[in-house]
Amino acid sequence: MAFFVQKKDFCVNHELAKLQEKSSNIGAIVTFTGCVRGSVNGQLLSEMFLEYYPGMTEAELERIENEATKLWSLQAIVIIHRYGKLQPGDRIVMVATASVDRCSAFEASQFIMDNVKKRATFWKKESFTNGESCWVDNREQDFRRLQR
Amino acid sequence: MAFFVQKKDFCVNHELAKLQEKSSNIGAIVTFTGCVRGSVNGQLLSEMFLEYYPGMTEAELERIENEATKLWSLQAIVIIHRYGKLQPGDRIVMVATASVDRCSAFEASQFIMDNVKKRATFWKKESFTNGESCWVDNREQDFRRLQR
Amino acid sequence: MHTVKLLFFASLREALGRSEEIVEIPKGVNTVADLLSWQCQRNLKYQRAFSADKQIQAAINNQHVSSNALIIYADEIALFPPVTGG
Amino acid sequence: MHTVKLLFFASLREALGRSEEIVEIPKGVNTVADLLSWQCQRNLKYQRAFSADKQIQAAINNQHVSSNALIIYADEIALFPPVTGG
Repeated sequence: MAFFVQKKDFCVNHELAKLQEKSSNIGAIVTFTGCVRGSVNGQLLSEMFLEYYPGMTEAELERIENEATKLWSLQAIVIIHRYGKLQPGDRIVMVATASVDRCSAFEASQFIMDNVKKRATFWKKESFTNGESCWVDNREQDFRRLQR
Repeated sequence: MAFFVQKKDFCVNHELAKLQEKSSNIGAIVTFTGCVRGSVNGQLLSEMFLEYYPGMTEAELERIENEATKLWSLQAIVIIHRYGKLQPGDRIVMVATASVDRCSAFEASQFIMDNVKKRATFWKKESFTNGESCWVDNREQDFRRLQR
Repeated sequence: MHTVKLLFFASLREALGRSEEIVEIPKGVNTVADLLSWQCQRNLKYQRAFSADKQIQAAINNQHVSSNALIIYADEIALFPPVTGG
Repeated sequence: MHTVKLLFFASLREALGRSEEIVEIPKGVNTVADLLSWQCQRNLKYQRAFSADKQIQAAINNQHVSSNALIIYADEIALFPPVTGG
Protein backbone atom coordinates (compact mmCIF):
# COMPACT_ATOMS: atom_id res chain seq x y z
CA MET A 1 0.00 0.00 0.00
CA ALA A 2 1.53 3.30 -1.05
CA PHE A 3 0.30 6.74 -1.99
CA PHE A 4 2.17 9.79 -3.26
CA VAL A 5 1.08 13.38 -3.76
CA GLN A 6 3.78 14.98 -5.89
CA LYS A 7 4.53 17.62 -8.49
CA LYS A 8 6.72 15.51 -10.73
CA ASP A 9 5.55 12.99 -13.32
CA PHE A 10 5.78 9.25 -12.66
CA CYS A 11 6.89 6.24 -14.70
CA VAL A 12 4.20 3.57 -15.07
CA ASN A 13 6.77 0.83 -15.81
CA HIS A 14 8.67 1.69 -12.65
CA GLU A 15 5.51 1.64 -10.55
CA LEU A 16 4.41 -1.71 -12.03
CA ALA A 17 7.85 -3.20 -11.28
CA LYS A 18 7.67 -1.97 -7.66
CA LEU A 19 4.19 -3.44 -7.39
CA GLN A 20 5.36 -6.85 -8.60
CA GLU A 21 8.18 -6.88 -6.05
CA LYS A 22 5.54 -6.87 -3.30
CA SER A 23 4.36 -10.43 -4.09
CA SER A 24 5.40 -13.33 -6.30
CA ASN A 25 1.81 -14.42 -6.76
CA ILE A 26 0.35 -11.47 -8.63
CA GLY A 27 -1.78 -12.62 -11.54
CA ALA A 28 -3.52 -9.37 -12.47
CA ILE A 29 -2.58 -5.70 -12.35
CA VAL A 30 -5.02 -2.97 -13.30
CA THR A 31 -3.85 0.60 -13.72
CA PHE A 32 -6.00 3.68 -14.20
CA THR A 33 -4.22 6.75 -15.53
CA GLY A 34 -6.03 10.09 -15.65
CA CYS A 35 -4.61 12.65 -18.06
CA VAL A 36 -5.11 16.34 -18.81
CA ARG A 37 -7.45 16.48 -21.80
CA GLY A 38 -6.66 18.61 -24.84
CA SER A 39 -10.04 20.31 -24.87
CA VAL A 40 -13.09 20.63 -22.62
CA ASN A 41 -16.55 21.30 -24.05
CA GLY A 42 -14.87 22.21 -27.34
CA GLN A 43 -12.53 24.76 -25.72
CA LEU A 44 -8.79 24.16 -26.23
CA LEU A 45 -6.95 23.81 -22.92
CA SER A 46 -3.63 25.60 -22.41
CA GLU A 47 -2.89 24.55 -18.83
CA MET A 48 -4.33 22.87 -15.73
CA PHE A 49 -3.48 23.97 -12.20
CA LEU A 50 -4.04 21.48 -9.38
CA GLU A 51 -4.33 22.64 -5.76
CA TYR A 52 -4.49 20.26 -2.79
CA TYR A 53 -4.89 20.35 0.98
CA PRO A 54 -1.57 19.04 2.43
CA GLY A 55 -2.15 16.59 5.28
CA MET A 56 -5.81 15.87 4.68
CA THR A 57 -5.22 14.70 1.10
CA GLU A 58 -2.69 12.07 2.14
CA ALA A 59 -4.92 11.01 5.07
CA GLU A 60 -7.90 10.61 2.74
CA LEU A 61 -5.90 8.56 0.20
CA GLU A 62 -4.76 6.29 3.02
CA ARG A 63 -8.33 5.83 4.26
CA ILE A 64 -9.46 4.93 0.72
CA GLU A 65 -6.65 2.36 0.37
CA ASN A 66 -7.52 0.83 3.74
CA GLU A 67 -11.16 0.51 2.74
CA ALA A 68 -10.17 -1.17 -0.55
CA THR A 69 -7.96 -3.74 1.19
CA LYS A 70 -10.88 -4.64 3.48
CA LEU A 71 -13.22 -5.14 0.53
CA TRP A 72 -10.91 -7.05 -1.83
CA SER A 73 -7.92 -9.37 -1.40
CA LEU A 74 -5.21 -7.22 -2.92
CA GLN A 75 -1.47 -7.80 -2.92
CA ALA A 76 -0.53 -4.20 -3.62
CA ILE A 77 -2.00 -0.78 -4.30
CA VAL A 78 -0.35 2.43 -5.38
CA ILE A 79 -1.98 5.84 -5.83
CA ILE A 80 0.00 8.73 -7.30
CA HIS A 81 -1.65 12.13 -7.74
CA ARG A 82 0.17 15.19 -9.03
CA TYR A 83 -0.39 18.85 -8.18
CA GLY A 84 0.82 22.19 -9.54
CA LYS A 85 0.90 23.19 -13.24
CA LEU A 86 0.18 20.49 -15.83
CA GLN A 87 -0.01 20.60 -19.63
CA PRO A 88 -2.53 18.88 -21.93
CA GLY A 89 -1.60 15.19 -22.25
CA ASP A 90 0.22 15.15 -18.92
CA ARG A 91 -0.55 12.41 -16.40
CA ILE A 92 -2.57 13.67 -13.41
CA VAL A 93 -3.21 10.51 -11.40
CA MET A 94 -2.47 6.80 -11.44
CA VAL A 95 -4.16 4.07 -9.43
CA ALA A 96 -2.67 0.58 -9.71
CA THR A 97 -4.07 -2.50 -8.00
CA ALA A 98 -2.52 -5.97 -7.99
CA SER A 99 -4.33 -9.16 -7.11
CA VAL A 100 -4.35 -12.89 -7.77
CA ASP A 101 -7.48 -12.48 -9.84
CA ARG A 102 -8.67 -10.05 -12.44
CA CYS A 103 -12.05 -9.11 -10.92
CA SER A 104 -10.61 -7.93 -7.60
CA ALA A 105 -7.99 -5.85 -9.41
CA PHE A 106 -10.62 -4.21 -11.65
CA GLU A 107 -13.25 -3.63 -8.96
CA ALA A 108 -10.75 -2.25 -6.43
CA SER A 109 -9.25 0.09 -9.03
CA GLN A 110 -12.69 1.49 -9.88
CA PHE A 111 -13.61 1.81 -6.18
CA ILE A 112 -10.39 3.70 -5.46
CA MET A 113 -10.76 6.05 -8.44
CA ASP A 114 -14.41 6.80 -7.66
CA ASN A 115 -13.45 7.67 -4.09
CA VAL A 116 -10.38 9.69 -5.05
CA LYS A 117 -12.71 11.78 -7.24
CA LYS A 118 -15.34 12.20 -4.50
CA ARG A 119 -13.15 12.60 -1.43
CA ALA A 120 -9.49 13.42 -2.13
CA THR A 121 -9.01 17.13 -1.46
CA PHE A 122 -7.76 18.29 -4.88
CA TRP A 123 -9.14 21.12 -7.00
CA LYS A 124 -8.55 21.71 -10.70
CA LYS A 125 -8.33 25.08 -12.41
CA GLU A 126 -8.34 24.99 -16.21
CA SER A 127 -6.90 27.74 -18.43
CA PHE A 128 -7.91 27.89 -22.06
CA THR A 129 -6.14 29.13 -25.18
CA ASN A 130 -8.78 31.90 -25.45
CA GLY A 131 -7.40 33.41 -22.24
CA GLU A 132 -10.28 32.32 -20.03
CA SER A 133 -9.78 30.14 -16.95
CA CYS A 134 -12.09 28.66 -14.34
CA TRP A 135 -12.18 26.19 -11.50
CA VAL A 136 -13.60 22.86 -12.61
CA ASP A 137 -16.27 22.86 -9.90
CA ASN A 138 -17.70 26.13 -11.26
CA ARG A 139 -17.48 24.80 -14.75
CA GLU A 140 -19.36 21.66 -13.68
CA GLN A 141 -22.12 23.84 -12.15
CA ASP A 142 -22.21 26.12 -15.18
CA PHE A 143 -22.22 23.05 -17.39
CA ARG A 144 -25.11 21.54 -15.46
CA ARG A 145 -26.98 24.87 -15.52
CA LEU A 146 -26.46 25.00 -19.30
CA GLN A 147 -27.97 21.58 -19.68
CA ARG A 148 -31.18 22.41 -17.83
CA MET B 1 -7.21 -0.21 -32.56
CA ALA B 2 -4.24 -2.57 -32.52
CA PHE B 3 -3.56 -6.13 -31.43
CA PHE B 4 -0.34 -8.10 -31.31
CA VAL B 5 0.35 -11.79 -30.73
CA GLN B 6 4.07 -12.05 -30.02
CA LYS B 7 6.75 -13.96 -28.20
CA LYS B 8 8.68 -11.01 -26.86
CA ASP B 9 7.79 -8.91 -23.83
CA PHE B 10 6.30 -5.43 -24.19
CA CYS B 11 6.87 -2.07 -22.53
CA VAL B 12 3.78 -0.59 -20.87
CA ASN B 13 5.17 2.96 -21.01
CA HIS B 14 5.78 2.63 -24.73
CA GLU B 15 2.28 1.29 -25.35
CA LEU B 16 0.69 4.08 -23.27
CA ALA B 17 2.67 6.69 -25.23
CA LYS B 18 1.52 5.20 -28.56
CA LEU B 19 -2.05 5.19 -27.25
CA GLN B 20 -1.87 8.89 -26.33
CA GLU B 21 -0.60 9.77 -29.81
CA LYS B 22 -3.90 8.52 -31.22
CA SER B 23 -5.91 11.41 -29.73
CA SER B 24 -5.24 14.69 -27.91
CA ASN B 25 -8.45 14.35 -25.94
CA ILE B 26 -7.79 11.22 -23.90
CA GLY B 27 -8.82 11.71 -20.27
CA ALA B 28 -8.63 8.14 -19.01
CA ILE B 29 -6.50 5.11 -19.81
CA VAL B 30 -7.10 1.74 -18.18
CA THR B 31 -4.58 -1.06 -18.58
CA PHE B 32 -5.00 -4.66 -17.53
CA THR B 33 -1.82 -6.69 -17.31
CA GLY B 34 -1.98 -10.44 -16.75
CA CYS B 35 1.15 -12.07 -15.35
CA VAL B 36 2.44 -15.60 -14.76
CA ARG B 37 1.77 -16.36 -11.11
CA GLY B 38 4.48 -17.76 -8.84
CA SER B 39 2.33 -20.62 -7.60
CA VAL B 40 -1.00 -22.25 -8.42
CA ASN B 41 -3.02 -24.09 -5.76
CA GLY B 42 0.06 -23.99 -3.55
CA GLN B 43 2.30 -25.59 -6.20
CA LEU B 44 5.39 -23.57 -7.19
CA LEU B 45 5.43 -22.83 -10.91
CA SER B 46 8.67 -23.25 -12.90
CA GLU B 47 7.42 -22.32 -16.36
CA MET B 48 4.33 -21.57 -18.45
CA PHE B 49 4.03 -22.56 -22.11
CA LEU B 50 1.46 -20.73 -24.24
CA GLU B 51 0.18 -22.20 -27.50
CA TYR B 52 -2.05 -20.33 -29.94
CA TYR B 53 -3.87 -20.88 -33.22
CA PRO B 54 -2.21 -18.54 -35.77
CA GLY B 55 -4.78 -16.76 -37.92
CA MET B 56 -7.85 -17.43 -35.82
CA THR B 57 -6.36 -15.83 -32.72
CA GLU B 58 -5.69 -12.53 -34.47
CA ALA B 59 -9.12 -12.65 -36.13
CA GLU B 60 -10.81 -13.21 -32.76
CA LEU B 61 -8.91 -10.35 -31.08
CA GLU B 62 -9.97 -8.06 -33.93
CA ARG B 63 -13.61 -9.11 -33.55
CA ILE B 64 -13.46 -8.41 -29.80
CA GLU B 65 -11.96 -4.94 -30.42
CA ASN B 66 -14.64 -4.14 -33.00
CA GLU B 67 -17.38 -5.17 -30.59
CA ALA B 68 -15.85 -2.97 -27.84
CA THR B 69 -15.71 0.10 -30.12
CA LYS B 70 -19.42 -0.38 -30.93
CA LEU B 71 -20.34 -0.55 -27.25
CA TRP B 72 -18.20 2.29 -25.87
CA SER B 73 -16.77 5.51 -27.29
CA LEU B 74 -13.10 4.70 -27.18
CA GLN B 75 -10.20 6.66 -28.66
CA ALA B 76 -7.78 3.78 -28.71
CA ILE B 77 -7.41 0.11 -27.79
CA VAL B 78 -4.36 -2.11 -27.75
CA ILE B 79 -4.24 -5.83 -26.97
CA ILE B 80 -0.89 -7.61 -26.68
CA HIS B 81 -0.79 -11.34 -25.91
CA ARG B 82 2.43 -13.35 -25.73
CA TYR B 83 3.02 -17.01 -26.58
CA GLY B 84 5.84 -19.50 -26.11
CA LYS B 85 7.79 -20.08 -22.87
CA LEU B 86 7.22 -17.63 -19.99
CA GLN B 87 8.64 -17.50 -16.45
CA PRO B 88 6.82 -16.68 -13.19
CA GLY B 89 6.32 -12.91 -12.98
CA ASP B 90 6.46 -12.46 -16.75
CA ARG B 91 3.77 -10.43 -18.49
CA ILE B 92 1.34 -12.62 -20.49
CA VAL B 93 -1.21 -10.13 -21.78
CA MET B 94 -2.01 -6.43 -21.75
CA VAL B 95 -5.26 -4.73 -22.66
CA ALA B 96 -5.25 -0.93 -22.71
CA THR B 97 -8.28 1.24 -23.43
CA ALA B 98 -8.32 5.02 -23.78
CA SER B 99 -11.40 7.18 -23.57
CA VAL B 100 -12.56 10.68 -22.66
CA ASP B 101 -14.18 9.27 -19.52
CA ARG B 102 -13.19 6.78 -16.89
CA CYS B 103 -16.25 4.51 -16.98
CA SER B 104 -15.95 3.68 -20.68
CA ALA B 105 -12.24 2.93 -20.28
CA PHE B 106 -12.91 0.61 -17.31
CA GLU B 107 -15.94 -1.17 -18.73
CA ALA B 108 -14.37 -1.68 -22.15
CA SER B 109 -11.18 -3.05 -20.61
CA GLN B 110 -13.15 -5.59 -18.56
CA PHE B 111 -15.28 -6.55 -21.57
CA ILE B 112 -12.20 -7.12 -23.70
CA MET B 113 -10.40 -9.17 -21.03
CA ASP B 114 -13.45 -11.32 -20.34
CA ASN B 115 -13.78 -12.07 -24.04
CA VAL B 116 -10.07 -12.67 -24.58
CA LYS B 117 -10.33 -15.29 -21.83
CA LYS B 118 -13.45 -16.92 -23.27
CA ARG B 119 -12.73 -16.72 -27.00
CA ALA B 120 -9.09 -16.02 -27.92
CA THR B 121 -7.54 -19.30 -29.03
CA PHE B 122 -4.67 -19.60 -26.55
CA TRP B 123 -3.88 -22.56 -24.30
CA LYS B 124 -1.64 -22.54 -21.22
CA LYS B 125 0.51 -25.43 -20.04
CA GLU B 126 2.01 -25.02 -16.57
CA SER B 127 5.17 -26.82 -15.37
CA PHE B 128 5.85 -27.04 -11.66
CA THR B 129 9.06 -27.23 -9.64
CA ASN B 130 8.03 -30.76 -8.56
CA GLY B 131 8.45 -31.88 -12.18
CA GLU B 132 4.75 -32.19 -12.92
CA SER B 133 3.09 -30.26 -15.75
CA CYS B 134 -0.46 -30.00 -17.07
CA TRP B 135 -2.64 -27.99 -19.40
CA VAL B 136 -4.62 -25.38 -17.52
CA ASP B 137 -7.97 -26.63 -18.87
CA ASN B 138 -7.37 -30.08 -17.31
CA ARG B 139 -6.29 -28.44 -14.09
CA GLU B 140 -9.46 -26.35 -14.06
CA GLN B 141 -11.58 -29.52 -14.49
CA ASP B 142 -9.59 -31.38 -11.83
CA PHE B 143 -9.86 -28.36 -9.59
CA ARG B 144 -13.61 -28.18 -10.07
CA ARG B 145 -13.92 -31.95 -9.49
CA LEU B 146 -11.91 -31.55 -6.26
CA GLN B 147 -14.28 -28.93 -5.06
CA ARG B 148 -17.42 -31.00 -5.53
CA MET C 1 -13.58 33.05 23.51
CA HIS C 2 -13.28 30.36 20.82
CA THR C 3 -10.46 31.20 18.44
CA VAL C 4 -10.30 29.16 15.24
CA LYS C 5 -7.98 29.14 12.26
CA LEU C 6 -9.97 28.94 9.02
CA LEU C 7 -8.25 27.56 5.91
CA PHE C 8 -9.64 28.45 2.47
CA PHE C 9 -8.91 26.51 -0.75
CA ALA C 10 -9.31 26.84 -4.53
CA SER C 11 -12.10 29.13 -5.77
CA LEU C 12 -13.06 30.09 -2.20
CA ARG C 13 -9.48 31.15 -1.48
CA GLU C 14 -9.45 33.24 -4.67
CA ALA C 15 -12.85 34.81 -3.94
CA LEU C 16 -11.75 35.87 -0.45
CA GLY C 17 -8.23 36.80 -1.54
CA ARG C 18 -6.68 34.88 1.36
CA SER C 19 -5.80 31.27 2.20
CA GLU C 20 -6.40 31.47 5.94
CA GLU C 21 -7.80 33.62 8.71
CA ILE C 22 -7.93 33.56 12.51
CA VAL C 23 -11.44 34.32 13.77
CA GLU C 24 -13.27 34.56 17.07
CA ILE C 25 -16.33 32.32 16.79
CA PRO C 26 -19.37 34.21 18.15
CA LYS C 27 -21.73 32.59 20.68
CA GLY C 28 -24.43 30.44 19.05
CA VAL C 29 -22.21 29.42 16.07
CA ASN C 30 -22.00 25.73 17.01
CA THR C 31 -22.13 23.81 13.74
CA VAL C 32 -20.54 24.03 10.28
CA ALA C 33 -23.88 25.31 8.94
CA ASP C 34 -23.89 28.08 11.58
CA LEU C 35 -20.30 28.96 10.60
CA LEU C 36 -21.17 29.20 6.88
CA SER C 37 -24.20 31.44 7.48
CA TRP C 38 -22.14 33.61 9.84
CA GLN C 39 -19.55 34.00 7.05
CA CYS C 40 -22.33 35.11 4.70
CA GLN C 41 -23.32 37.92 7.00
CA ARG C 42 -19.81 39.38 7.33
CA ASN C 43 -19.74 41.43 4.11
CA LEU C 44 -20.73 41.29 0.42
CA LYS C 45 -17.53 39.52 -0.68
CA TYR C 46 -18.03 36.79 1.96
CA GLN C 47 -21.74 36.61 1.17
CA ARG C 48 -21.00 35.85 -2.49
CA ALA C 49 -18.11 33.49 -1.69
CA PHE C 50 -20.23 31.44 0.73
CA SER C 51 -23.56 31.58 -1.18
CA ALA C 52 -25.50 28.32 -1.25
CA ASP C 53 -24.79 27.52 -4.91
CA LYS C 54 -21.07 27.43 -4.07
CA GLN C 55 -21.76 24.27 -2.00
CA ILE C 56 -18.89 25.09 0.38
CA GLN C 57 -17.81 22.05 2.42
CA ALA C 58 -15.74 21.66 5.58
CA ALA C 59 -13.05 19.45 7.10
CA ILE C 60 -11.89 19.19 10.69
CA ASN C 61 -8.78 17.20 11.75
CA ASN C 62 -8.17 16.11 8.16
CA GLN C 63 -11.64 14.58 7.90
CA HIS C 64 -14.63 15.69 5.81
CA VAL C 65 -17.44 16.80 8.15
CA SER C 66 -21.10 17.36 7.34
CA SER C 67 -22.90 20.67 7.74
CA ASN C 68 -24.43 19.70 11.10
CA ALA C 69 -21.04 18.73 12.59
CA LEU C 70 -20.15 20.56 15.80
CA ILE C 71 -17.24 23.00 15.52
CA ILE C 72 -17.01 23.95 19.17
CA TYR C 73 -13.91 21.79 19.79
CA ALA C 74 -12.15 22.59 16.53
CA ASP C 75 -9.10 24.85 16.47
CA GLU C 76 -8.69 24.57 12.70
CA ILE C 77 -11.43 24.25 10.10
CA ALA C 78 -10.81 23.90 6.34
CA LEU C 79 -13.48 25.34 4.02
CA PHE C 80 -13.56 24.57 0.28
CA PRO C 81 -15.70 24.05 -2.82
CA PRO C 82 -16.51 20.48 -3.97
CA VAL C 83 -13.28 18.53 -4.68
CA THR C 84 -12.40 17.85 -8.32
CA GLY C 85 -9.32 15.62 -8.18
CA GLY C 86 -8.59 12.39 -10.02
CA MET D 1 -15.39 -37.77 -51.23
CA HIS D 2 -15.11 -34.97 -48.69
CA THR D 3 -11.47 -34.45 -47.73
CA VAL D 4 -10.81 -32.26 -44.71
CA LYS D 5 -7.68 -31.10 -42.98
CA LEU D 6 -8.09 -31.42 -39.20
CA LEU D 7 -5.92 -29.20 -36.95
CA PHE D 8 -5.33 -30.27 -33.34
CA PHE D 9 -4.16 -27.94 -30.54
CA ALA D 10 -2.84 -28.09 -26.97
CA SER D 11 -3.76 -31.16 -24.90
CA LEU D 12 -5.65 -32.71 -27.84
CA ARG D 13 -2.57 -32.37 -30.06
CA GLU D 14 -0.46 -34.02 -27.33
CA ALA D 15 -2.98 -36.83 -26.74
CA LEU D 16 -3.08 -37.67 -30.46
CA GLY D 17 0.66 -37.10 -30.97
CA ARG D 18 0.04 -34.99 -34.09
CA SER D 19 -0.98 -31.38 -34.88
CA GLU D 20 -2.91 -32.11 -38.07
CA GLU D 21 -4.38 -34.86 -40.19
CA ILE D 22 -6.05 -35.17 -43.61
CA VAL D 23 -9.19 -37.32 -43.38
CA GLU D 24 -11.97 -38.51 -45.67
CA ILE D 25 -15.25 -37.61 -43.96
CA PRO D 26 -17.59 -40.65 -44.11
CA LYS D 27 -21.19 -40.25 -45.32
CA GLY D 28 -23.56 -39.18 -42.57
CA VAL D 29 -20.92 -37.16 -40.69
CA ASN D 30 -22.53 -33.76 -41.29
CA THR D 31 -22.05 -31.77 -38.09
CA VAL D 32 -19.26 -31.06 -35.63
CA ALA D 33 -20.98 -33.40 -33.16
CA ASP D 34 -20.99 -36.18 -35.79
CA LEU D 35 -17.29 -35.51 -36.44
CA LEU D 36 -16.41 -35.78 -32.72
CA SER D 37 -18.29 -39.04 -32.23
CA TRP D 38 -16.73 -40.46 -35.40
CA GLN D 39 -13.31 -39.58 -33.96
CA CYS D 40 -14.23 -41.45 -30.77
CA GLN D 41 -14.92 -44.64 -32.71
CA ARG D 42 -11.57 -44.64 -34.58
CA ASN D 43 -9.43 -46.25 -31.85
CA LEU D 44 -8.82 -46.18 -28.09
CA LYS D 45 -6.39 -43.24 -28.23
CA TYR D 46 -8.89 -41.13 -30.18
CA GLN D 47 -11.73 -42.32 -27.95
CA ARG D 48 -9.90 -41.04 -24.86
CA ALA D 49 -8.73 -37.83 -26.55
CA PHE D 50 -12.26 -36.95 -27.73
CA SER D 51 -14.19 -38.18 -24.65
CA ALA D 52 -17.02 -35.93 -23.52
CA ASP D 53 -15.25 -34.60 -20.43
CA LYS D 54 -12.52 -33.19 -22.68
CA GLN D 55 -15.15 -30.69 -24.00
CA ILE D 56 -13.44 -30.56 -27.39
CA GLN D 57 -14.54 -27.51 -29.42
CA ALA D 58 -14.25 -26.65 -33.11
CA ALA D 59 -13.50 -23.71 -35.39
CA ILE D 60 -14.08 -23.31 -39.11
CA ASN D 61 -12.68 -20.39 -41.16
CA ASN D 62 -11.13 -18.84 -38.06
CA GLN D 63 -14.50 -18.73 -36.28
CA HIS D 64 -15.71 -20.74 -33.25
CA VAL D 65 -18.57 -23.04 -34.33
CA SER D 66 -21.06 -24.89 -32.16
CA SER D 67 -21.46 -28.66 -32.07
CA ASN D 68 -24.46 -28.64 -34.41
CA ALA D 69 -22.63 -26.58 -37.05
CA LEU D 70 -22.51 -28.18 -40.50
CA ILE D 71 -19.04 -29.30 -41.63
CA ILE D 72 -19.96 -30.40 -45.15
CA TYR D 73 -18.46 -27.26 -46.76
CA ALA D 74 -15.37 -27.04 -44.59
CA ASP D 75 -11.96 -27.96 -46.00
CA GLU D 76 -10.19 -27.20 -42.70
CA ILE D 77 -11.52 -27.76 -39.18
CA ALA D 78 -9.62 -26.87 -36.00
CA LEU D 79 -10.33 -29.02 -32.91
CA PHE D 80 -9.16 -28.03 -29.42
CA PRO D 81 -9.90 -28.10 -25.67
CA PRO D 82 -11.45 -25.02 -24.00
CA VAL D 83 -9.25 -21.95 -24.49
CA THR D 84 -7.30 -20.66 -21.49
CA GLY D 85 -5.66 -17.46 -22.69
CA GLY D 86 -5.53 -14.04 -21.00
